[in-house]
Amino acid sequence: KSEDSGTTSAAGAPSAGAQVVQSADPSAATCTLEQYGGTKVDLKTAKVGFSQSEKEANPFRIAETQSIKDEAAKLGITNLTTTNANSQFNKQISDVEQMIDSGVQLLVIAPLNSDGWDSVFAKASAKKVPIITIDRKINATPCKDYLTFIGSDFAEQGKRAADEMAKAMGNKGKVAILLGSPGNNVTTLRTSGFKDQIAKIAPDIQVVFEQTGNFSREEGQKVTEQLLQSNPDINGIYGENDEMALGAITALKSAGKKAGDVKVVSIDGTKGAVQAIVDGWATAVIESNPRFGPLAFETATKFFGGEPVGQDIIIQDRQYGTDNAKTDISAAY
Amino acid sequence: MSTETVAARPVVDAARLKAWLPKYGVYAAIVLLVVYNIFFTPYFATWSNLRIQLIQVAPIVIVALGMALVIGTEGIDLSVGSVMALAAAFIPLYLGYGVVAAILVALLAGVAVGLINGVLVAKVGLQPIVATLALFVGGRGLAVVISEGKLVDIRNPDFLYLGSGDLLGIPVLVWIAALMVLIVGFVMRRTVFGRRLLAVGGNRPAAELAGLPVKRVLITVYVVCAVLASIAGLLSVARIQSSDASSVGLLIELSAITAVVVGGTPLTGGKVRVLGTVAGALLMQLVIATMIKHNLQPSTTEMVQAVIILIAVYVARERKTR
Amino acid sequence: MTMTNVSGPETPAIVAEDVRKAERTDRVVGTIQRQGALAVLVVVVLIALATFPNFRSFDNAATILVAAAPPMLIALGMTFVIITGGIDLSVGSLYVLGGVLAAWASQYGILAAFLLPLAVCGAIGLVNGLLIAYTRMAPFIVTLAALLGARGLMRAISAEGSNTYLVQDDTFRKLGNGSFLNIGYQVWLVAGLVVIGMVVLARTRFGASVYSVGGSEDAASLMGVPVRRTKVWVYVLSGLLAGLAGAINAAKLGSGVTVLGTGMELDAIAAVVIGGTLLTGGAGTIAGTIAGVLLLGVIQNLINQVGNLNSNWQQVISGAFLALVVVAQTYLVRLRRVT
Amino acid sequence: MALLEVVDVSKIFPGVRALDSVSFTLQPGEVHALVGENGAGKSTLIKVLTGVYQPDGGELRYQDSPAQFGTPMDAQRAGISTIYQEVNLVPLMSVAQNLFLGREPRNKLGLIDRGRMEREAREVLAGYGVTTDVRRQLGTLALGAQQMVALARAVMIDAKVVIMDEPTSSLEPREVQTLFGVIRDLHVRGIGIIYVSHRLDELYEICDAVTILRDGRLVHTGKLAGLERIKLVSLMLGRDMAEVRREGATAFSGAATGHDEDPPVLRVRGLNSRHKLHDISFDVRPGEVVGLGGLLGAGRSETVKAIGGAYHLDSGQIEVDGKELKKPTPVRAVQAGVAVQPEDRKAEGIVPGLSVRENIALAILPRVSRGGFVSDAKIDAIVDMYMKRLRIKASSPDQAVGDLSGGNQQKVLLARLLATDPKVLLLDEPTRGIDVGAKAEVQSLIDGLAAEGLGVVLVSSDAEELVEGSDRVVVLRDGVVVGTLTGAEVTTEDLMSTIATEAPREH
Ligand SMILES: Nc1ncnc2c1ncn2[C@@H]1O[C@H](COP(=O)(O)OP(=O)(O)OP(=O)(O)O)[C@@H](O)[C@H]1O
Ligand SMILES: Nc1ncnc2c1ncn2[C@@H]1O[C@H](COP(=O)(O)OP(=O)(O)OP(=O)(O)O)[C@@H](O)[C@H]1O
Ligand SMILES: [Mg+2]
Ligand SMILES: [Mg+2]
Repeated sequence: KSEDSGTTSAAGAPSAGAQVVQSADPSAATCTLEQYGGTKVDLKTAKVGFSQSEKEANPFRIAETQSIKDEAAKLGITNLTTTNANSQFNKQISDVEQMIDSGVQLLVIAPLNSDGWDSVFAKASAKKVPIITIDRKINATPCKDYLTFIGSDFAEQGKRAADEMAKAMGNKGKVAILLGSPGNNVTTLRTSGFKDQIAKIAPDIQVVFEQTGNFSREEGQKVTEQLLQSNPDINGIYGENDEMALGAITALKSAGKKAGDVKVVSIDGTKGAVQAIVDGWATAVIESNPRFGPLAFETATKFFGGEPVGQDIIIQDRQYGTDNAKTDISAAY
Repeated sequence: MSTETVAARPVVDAARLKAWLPKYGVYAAIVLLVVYNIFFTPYFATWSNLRIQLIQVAPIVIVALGMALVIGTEGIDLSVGSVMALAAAFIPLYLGYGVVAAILVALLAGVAVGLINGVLVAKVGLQPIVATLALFVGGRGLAVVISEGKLVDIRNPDFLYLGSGDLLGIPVLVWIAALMVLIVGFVMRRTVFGRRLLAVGGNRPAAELAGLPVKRVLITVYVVCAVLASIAGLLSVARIQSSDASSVGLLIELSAITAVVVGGTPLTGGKVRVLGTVAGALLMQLVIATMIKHNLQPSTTEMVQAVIILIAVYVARERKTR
Repeated sequence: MTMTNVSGPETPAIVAEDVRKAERTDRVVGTIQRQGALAVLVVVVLIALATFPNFRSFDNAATILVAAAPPMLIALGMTFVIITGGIDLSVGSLYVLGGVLAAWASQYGILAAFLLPLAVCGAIGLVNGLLIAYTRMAPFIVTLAALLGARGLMRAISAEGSNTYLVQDDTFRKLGNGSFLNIGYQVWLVAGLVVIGMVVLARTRFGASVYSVGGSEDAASLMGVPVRRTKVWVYVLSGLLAGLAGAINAAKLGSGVTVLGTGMELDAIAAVVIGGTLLTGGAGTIAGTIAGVLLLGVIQNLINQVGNLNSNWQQVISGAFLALVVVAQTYLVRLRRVT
Repeated sequence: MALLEVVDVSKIFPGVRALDSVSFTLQPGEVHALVGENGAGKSTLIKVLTGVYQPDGGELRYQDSPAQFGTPMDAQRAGISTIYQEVNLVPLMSVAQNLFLGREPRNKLGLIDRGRMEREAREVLAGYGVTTDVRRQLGTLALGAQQMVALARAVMIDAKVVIMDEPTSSLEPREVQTLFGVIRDLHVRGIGIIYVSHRLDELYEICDAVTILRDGRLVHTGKLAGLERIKLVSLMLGRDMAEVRREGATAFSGAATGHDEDPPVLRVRGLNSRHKLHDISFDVRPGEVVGLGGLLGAGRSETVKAIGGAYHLDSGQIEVDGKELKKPTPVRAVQAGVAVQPEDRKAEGIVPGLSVRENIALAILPRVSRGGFVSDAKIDAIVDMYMKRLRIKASSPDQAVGDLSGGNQQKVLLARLLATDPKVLLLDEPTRGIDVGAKAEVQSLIDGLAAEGLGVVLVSSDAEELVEGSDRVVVLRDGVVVGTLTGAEVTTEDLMSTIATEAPREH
């Protein structure tokens, strides 16, 4: 499968940065209204609930929530309720339960965690409320516990980061990983994807340092400062999100390194990180596209219209490198 | 004075150690850790490493100083992290009017939060932990609202100088922290305010009856603590070179309280150890640095921190004779 | 100032009558103050019922109760601790740890799923208690260390938190999601424990010891109260209840989630204080704590009812509401003092 | 056969040898007085006997066998029951709960039987003259009533030894008689009693034997009957008998120092506070000592506190030196020249964690500083002067006040007040819990201060002290001024009769 094969555009011509579904494998499992056992509703008048997991305080979450709200407005959905769990998992569970109680007919959830949704499924299945989970997958049965998942493949993102890193480092040297928050499955998958791929394609690259930066710029900077003291000969830094990588770049600058001395690869695709490529400090950024609104509602419309929808809708993530950073920066969020 | 009742002291070494440890235990622990690192951590004994450790500990020291004062009045301030966030939120908004204006606004935000805390504690009579809990919850929310959830890159070189510049070969950040330590130390030692603060913490009804302006002292203490926190907040912004209200100063209240208590200031008030607080912050910084440099996992780091806190506080605890 | 008492001092009989009246007012106001959280809760619920149609459903009430079950257990333990004049910051970590342990142990049956978290969290509570009682270290700092230590332990047994154990035992899972009379089993369980807690606190010697230790530790010890033993027990109790809260939550979620939010301990403290328990110890009731926990739960629910509120505004409002409730509480206490 | 015995017991605190090889024997049925100056080691000895402290040397024998009490609980179980110097009950708990704490009556289910507990508490307390709602918080009771609850509690236990550390210091005369009744009863039942008091009359009234401590050492032990009063005092003070003989019962000169024609330095008019104070008015002239008489709960403390700005007033007028003190607060009161010595020095007086120096200088910080910076030299000069003048016993000015004996704490407190150069001094029980030596010092100090032109208000439950010390006595009852004794009327008899018989004036 090539970079640009089988792109089924989401809604007509993709606007800058719109999500694109990866591949429409005809044999992939699908789900229909009949299979799921729900009732047909008109989205325009339906009660729709969106549960956000983390505060809208970083570019990814802001873009994600905004995209859902914008698309709902565009489609004329007036009855949209949004909640935010402020990173409290139990709060997200009761937020969703409360929305089910209040009679929502479609749920879009950005889950904080992949496990722990038993009570929600019990409640939702009793009322046959279709659930679309976005950006993080829930470990349960699609088309039964929930309708479908739309999002990126985090392990794949890690893998692609490894490819870029290997390329930039010339397949040898020492690399450090700035881990995301511990216990988060984004962290887990982006780590395993990266490490497995490095081991496979560039066994001469050693992962010498793995410390958490909790997805925050400040901690990314602090950890990198320590790293540069204890491993002054480091060649590459893999940031599991852009924020930590930007923190790392600040640390590199104040340690007197020059742009390009240490290769920096990260995941997310925020404007700041893409700009860092332009400036020469970062090597590559793998995108994780947060604009779920159009795709989510398109899927819902198809579902309520009786059409089959995929059980696992993996979107195609862009990638920024020295070649395209300048031109594509407008697509970054 | 009853000099004759003073027992002829049999100079037992164990007893001397017992008296010595609570006072100087933290310093001893720092020395031990440094010695360990010199032998077992590569590149530890370098100037640039010392520099990084001092830079990283500076904001915590500044916040911990304010916390120590609040704890000296038998209070506690959970809102310091939110104050840092508020300061961070205001910086980019006012940097257009110049560095001084931005700093002033950030400090004013601190004054405002401190006044609210102080009034809630001194006038309304709330218990400090609850009074400051409200702003702990709401303050950061407000900061993120003000910054519209956006992380803003800071490019003003004058402002960034505060976070990454050097003066006489020593980071400006470290100079500022040292200055704060000196000021707070001086205030506690030599000023009317310092002594009143200790009296209020030692026995508030007595201080009231003795005619001390107890409420004013309390409000001032919370304002000072919040202003110190906002200084730490703006320095953090200058250091990270960006303002992110949602993450700056997260959980710093616990680090600050730990530094204060590990440094030998009792939570029961009436006593403030300024240098001990600095040492407490430094000790915790060294522990974390050691863990990171040896690439240990978060679980190990956390458990080791727990044990070190317990040992440090055990050694430094107030010995009651009964 | 002017003299208002033109008729001069009252006769002794009137004075005595006056004093009796004052004492009666004192008691009435005292009761209101002790039930202040309940009063605020009632007012808030009434306003909510009138304003939000969705708030009115039985399901919504049941959801609030189920969501409040684990915090209630934690606040119950915290009430005992705070009445002795202590504080327990470790409960949030113990809660997460308890959930992970319960989910892991559920492969050996429902009994194991309860016993393991109780044993481990109880043991950590025991260590807290022993350190606090026998070394005179401040509860705040000991339990702060335990917060770190327990979280480290949780991460150590879950591959740095990346390993989520799924609940294996169906009976255990059922306990989390089944209901009796349409109210979740956990709510009944917690209600039972809360009633036991009330009886223990109000009607047993242990309860009297708890109050006396918080009221005046020196006096209690001179009066022969086993001060240290009492302290050890309240921290064990708090640890056990936090572990149990973690276990029933794991049963509900169907897995040992490792990323449960931090700050649970502060919520519990806030609930207890809103419930009228003094952080300085010596006074407080479980009835107040119940009202405090429910109040926080209802506020959360209401903020969601408003809908579409930016998450950051939600926090601002929560903070403001918290301040308002506590100020109202304190004002009631003040009212009492002036009379 | 001795009931309780200590042999060569020592106890060392940092810098102080509080007990130095002290031996002491208590016989069954004996009322044994334990006396000595402040800081002599009485409380420490008691705490060693009851397991609060572990001795650093020596042996403890109970009922003829070696004993060791690890905690007060152990001692209590063994039958040694104690009333400590500072009332040691739990103020936030109810009276009944305090009385029964640890041995509450229980029902069949093992739960506390509240009804029975309250009923029994009412009955027991009635025997001690305390009639109050036993569900009330103990802390809302007057100190005297609290002391009676502590006494009732101590005696209720099946005790073989009852130890009382200054039980009468906060009791009124009627309550003291009730206490003595209880002691006599215990004596008859063969229970041994250790009785600590600074009031010599009491000792001679009820004690059989006496042990005298001085600076942690035993100086005398034996029968009390044969021991002359003067001899006892001289042993306590370690001074010559003749020297002691020259001084009277109190150190007050008795000479009136006030002048009627002088304008009052303190003018109090119509103080009212709901349920507590009713139209209280009186004047204090410079150089005059005005006593406030009355029983416990009469409102004396409230009056004093109200003038000091620390008690809520509904109406009333206070003038200091001709200037009205508007909306009194402690800050304004101190500025106006009013100094209040509170009744409860532990809770409202000293700051225990701070040094003697800091405590004395506390209220005058602005005066010994410039631009907010304190001058240690100025403080040292003042502290030094007052430590000498009041003969404060401390290992150094840097010693924490919490580690001093009660009497010395009181002196530190007085030093703080005097350092503010007050115009009016309000003293609430200034000699409570102070030994004879220190008491005399404080009393002559009060005299001296009055002579220097200060107006003094003196509250004391010691009728003799009040009468000898005051030029005039204002008698309160239930928050109402029921009479004023002047000139020749200032006698104990007149005071008692005013308190007892005269009905409140009616307008
Ligand atoms: N906990 C302590 N730490 C240090 N010194 C102490 C402590 N308790 C008592 N002392 C010292 O021991 C000595 C004896 O004190 P103690 O309280 O026994 O005297 P006392 O005879 O009861 O006096 P008073 O009549 O004033 O109550 C005093 O010098 C006192 O300062
Ligand atoms: N024997 C008693 N039983 C119950 N209550 C009492 C008793 N004696 C006093 N009280 C109450 O205790 C309260 C406080 O009295 P308080 O000690 O303040 O009075 P006071 O005049 O200042 O006495 P003093 O200064 O002599 O100690 C009063 O409300 C009084 O009614
Ligand atoms: Mg004594
Ligand atoms: Mg009084």
